[in-house]
Amino acid sequence: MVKLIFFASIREDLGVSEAEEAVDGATTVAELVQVLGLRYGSLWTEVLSRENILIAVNQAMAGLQHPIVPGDEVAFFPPVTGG
Amino acid sequence: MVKLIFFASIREDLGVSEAEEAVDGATTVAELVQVLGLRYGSLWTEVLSRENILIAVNQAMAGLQHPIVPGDEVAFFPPVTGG
Amino acid sequence: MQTKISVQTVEFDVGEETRALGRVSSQVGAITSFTGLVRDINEQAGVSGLFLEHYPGMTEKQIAEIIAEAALRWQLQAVTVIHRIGALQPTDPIVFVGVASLHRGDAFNACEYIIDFLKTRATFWKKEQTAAGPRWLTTRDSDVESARAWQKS
Amino acid sequence: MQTKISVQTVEFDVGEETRALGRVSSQVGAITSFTGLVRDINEQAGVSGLFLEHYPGMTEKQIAEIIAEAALRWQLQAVTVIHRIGALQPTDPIVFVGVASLHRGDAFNACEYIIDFLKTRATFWKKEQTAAGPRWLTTRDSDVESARAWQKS
Repeated sequence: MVKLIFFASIREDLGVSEAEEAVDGATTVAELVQVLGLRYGSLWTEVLSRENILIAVNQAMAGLQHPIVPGDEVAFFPPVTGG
Repeated sequence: MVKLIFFASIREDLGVSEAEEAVDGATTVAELVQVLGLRYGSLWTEVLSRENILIAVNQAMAGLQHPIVPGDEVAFFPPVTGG
Repeated sequence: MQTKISVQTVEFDVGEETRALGRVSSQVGAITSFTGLVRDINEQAGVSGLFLEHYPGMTEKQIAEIIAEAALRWQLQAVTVIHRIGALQPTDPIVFVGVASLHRGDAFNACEYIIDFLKTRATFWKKEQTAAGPRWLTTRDSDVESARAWQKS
Repeated sequence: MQTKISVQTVEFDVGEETRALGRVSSQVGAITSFTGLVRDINEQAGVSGLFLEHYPGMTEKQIAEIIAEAALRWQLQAVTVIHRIGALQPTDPIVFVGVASLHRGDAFNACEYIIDFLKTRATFWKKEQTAAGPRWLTTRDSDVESARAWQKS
């Protein structure tokens, strides 16, 4: 299982803020996105594949090829707008 | 008559903070310094001729050749150290 | 170096934060601060309110990293970063960056560096309430440029 | 542009001054401030106290000129300069420069410009009480350099 967290427009578009999900053999973020798309449908694939989406694994910025292991915290969010 | 004002170390070295003085024909700051030296002695000449002394005529920075006329306010002070 | 980082809903007191920065050491000669306010125009639309969220844990870690980078570049004695979240109105203070240093050059540079990277790297998101409905903001090009400029210097 | 200039013996309140700068307009997005404190070392000697004097009338005029120059270079909405005179102790706040602007770049630049010229051009004089007796300070070379750098930019 990995912990998924969604912020801002990503959360609103998916209608989910947090979830615990089985990885079903996925070993990278990209594979996890594929697994989630198969599990929840094309909306998830579309939202999680957006060009400007940002990803953090265990609270550190990560790319699509970043490895994931069970227990990881994986967050998806749009470009940041602080300050 | 002109109004003289002395600040900081210049005031302390002369022992005077303000004075009303006749210009005795002086038409520039340099001539005024000469007149004051003749009137009050070599201490005044020495202090008012210091290399780093600053001069303001009517509250605007001025050089030794700046003209003076009766009624002017002439200030002498060391380099500034604000902030 | 002393560091204070807070992500909070309540308003901060610039006077109290500045005094606290000055108390860090009798060597502090310069305190610079940046206070960001919610403006009632952002790009085009009239903004009636703002909602801010962050990534608890990660955001604070990112702010600590930005401060640590600034401390490598300049001699700093204390840094305070406070960022508000939740519902805010136009003219509300939203972010405070305060820097105490021996010399003002270091304090000015570090303060500007920290706010530039807060704007582009820290995980905060703003949703504006406008006349045309709510919308999530995206990173401003001018902010990206400001942050990029530091990488050249 | 709104301007406040005060030369005073009493302490100022950075929080109140910052709030006042923010109230000038709902367009203010950025407020920068510089607060200078009396340090207990200046060059070598241990400083136990400071006495500051100014040229009433001329000093305020000079500060207004420095602010006007800054307003020609950058887009500013309000500037506050407060400078204390009289007897001060180490760690006392001595000078405050606050700038409100639409954008933070302008606010940072103007704030630094104003303090740099306050240090080198405004008619204030500082007498330090040190272990070795009182002495009048002279303009610091580093301050002259900071002011000169603006003339190139």
